[in-house]
Amino acid sequence: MLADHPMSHPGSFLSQSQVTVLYFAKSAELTGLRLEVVPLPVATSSGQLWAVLLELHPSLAALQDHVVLAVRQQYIPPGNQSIILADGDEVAVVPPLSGG
Amino acid sequence: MLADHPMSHPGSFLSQSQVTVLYFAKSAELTGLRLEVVPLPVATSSGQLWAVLLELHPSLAALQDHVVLAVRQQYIPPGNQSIILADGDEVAVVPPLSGG
Amino acid sequence: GMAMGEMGEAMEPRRDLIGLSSEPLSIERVYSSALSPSCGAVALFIGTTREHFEGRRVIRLEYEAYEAMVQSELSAVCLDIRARWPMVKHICIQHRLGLVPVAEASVAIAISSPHRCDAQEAVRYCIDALKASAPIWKKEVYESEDSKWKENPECGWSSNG
Amino acid sequence: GMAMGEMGEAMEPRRDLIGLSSEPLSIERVYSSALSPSCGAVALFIGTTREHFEGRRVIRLEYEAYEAMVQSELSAVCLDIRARWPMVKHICIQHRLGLVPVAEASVAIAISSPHRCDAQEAVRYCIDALKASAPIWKKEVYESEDSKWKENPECGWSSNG
Repeated sequence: MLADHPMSHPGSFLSQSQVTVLYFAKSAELTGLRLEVVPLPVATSSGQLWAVLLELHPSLAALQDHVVLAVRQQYIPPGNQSIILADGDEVAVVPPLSGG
Repeated sequence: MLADHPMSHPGSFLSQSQVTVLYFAKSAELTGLRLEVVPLPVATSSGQLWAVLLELHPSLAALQDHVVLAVRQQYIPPGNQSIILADGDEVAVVPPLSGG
Repeated sequence: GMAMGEMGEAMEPRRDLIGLSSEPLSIERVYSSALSPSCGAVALFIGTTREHFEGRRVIRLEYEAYEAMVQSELSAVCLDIRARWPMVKHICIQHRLGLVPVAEASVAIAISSPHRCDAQEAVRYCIDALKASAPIWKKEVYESEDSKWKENPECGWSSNG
Repeated sequence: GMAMGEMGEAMEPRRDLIGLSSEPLSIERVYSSALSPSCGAVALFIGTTREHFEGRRVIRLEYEAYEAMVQSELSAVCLDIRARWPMVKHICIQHRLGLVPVAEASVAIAISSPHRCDAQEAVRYCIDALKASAPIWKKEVYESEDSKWKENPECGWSSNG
């Protein structure tokens, strides 16, 4: 599956990391996945990451504007703040919370 | 014991009621009593009642200004508001509260 | 289903449970008494006996009450709560009497409501009102065997108020 | 006695207990975890599952969590609480996961402090912060077997916020 993805072609190897993406709640239902390992850009931003995930799973568009990402178990503010991803890092798709 | 008390002489019989007085906490320690039945004026006030109880038990002076009375299980405001006592009524000496 | 359910909710009577006991308080039981399937929140307050007071070691506490009047005063507190927080469902107020060892509960209050604000505010009001108006008294007995009747600052006629 | 007691108090470490479990929550255990002989107050909040939502009968709820991050987020909430209410002694936060039947507890919080104000305010803050920041999700399943992922209004990116 990863081999089929346009971002995993050899030319982008040096600028990508193998990242574990976790899906929870509605995002797990929309993607049919709880976890996948995908190559993601080493230097990126929240907005770019979300765009990549949308490309992988267009159904995630249902969460547009009502989702945040967590990187290494920290929420990241939406927008263009710089994010550096290393191999083995964990990114999570976090739909609106409903604990309690 | 009641017979020794000045207020229980026959001349005041018509204007007195046989009232149960309850003592709690420090007032029970000061009087050595938890309960007594005493003749008290039919028409009286909080201030007068306290004066009568002080006469019966001078040791209660230790509670002066930090005590309220309850009549028929209702707190009564200190002062001269009129109180009517019937035979069998319950008056309680209520030191500062410390429940909880 | 739904109509019956809505009727069921309306028909579940609101409960005011007030109790005095010399047995240890069961927090689970106080909680369960306030629980309601129509509510999403139970707020509780538990008052426990402390081992120290102003640096003196407390070896035990003794509570006494004017029991009938505690019932009537706390019933009035429940009425107040229902007037101020109409969404409150069940109210359970239990107070222990007699000897209470250190670190055990002397009072437990549980209140339920559909949303948490009402229950939380009502519990705060309830313990404040209990301390101000319920005829209950606590004597602290110290290591030296002397003792002191405590006074709640919430009580209008306390000497430290 | 007194000096040892004062030392004893200072030496009892403050506890932050955070737990996720698919077992029913024991309110008594959550309470006991927060109990301290140096404290006079334990405030608790229990969130329970309701049988109705907007007139629809809920037959069950399912919770899931990003468990490692719940731990780190709630640890941060405990740090906040200790900064805001330095008198708080123990904090116990337990959340249930998986299927939770109606009228059972999904979350239980207990906080102790010498005087009741600190514990009561800290519990209110704690449940608000948990709802806003702990990565936990609840799906309500209705009688008709359709379901809905709930959204806390406290969550900054909810669609009803």
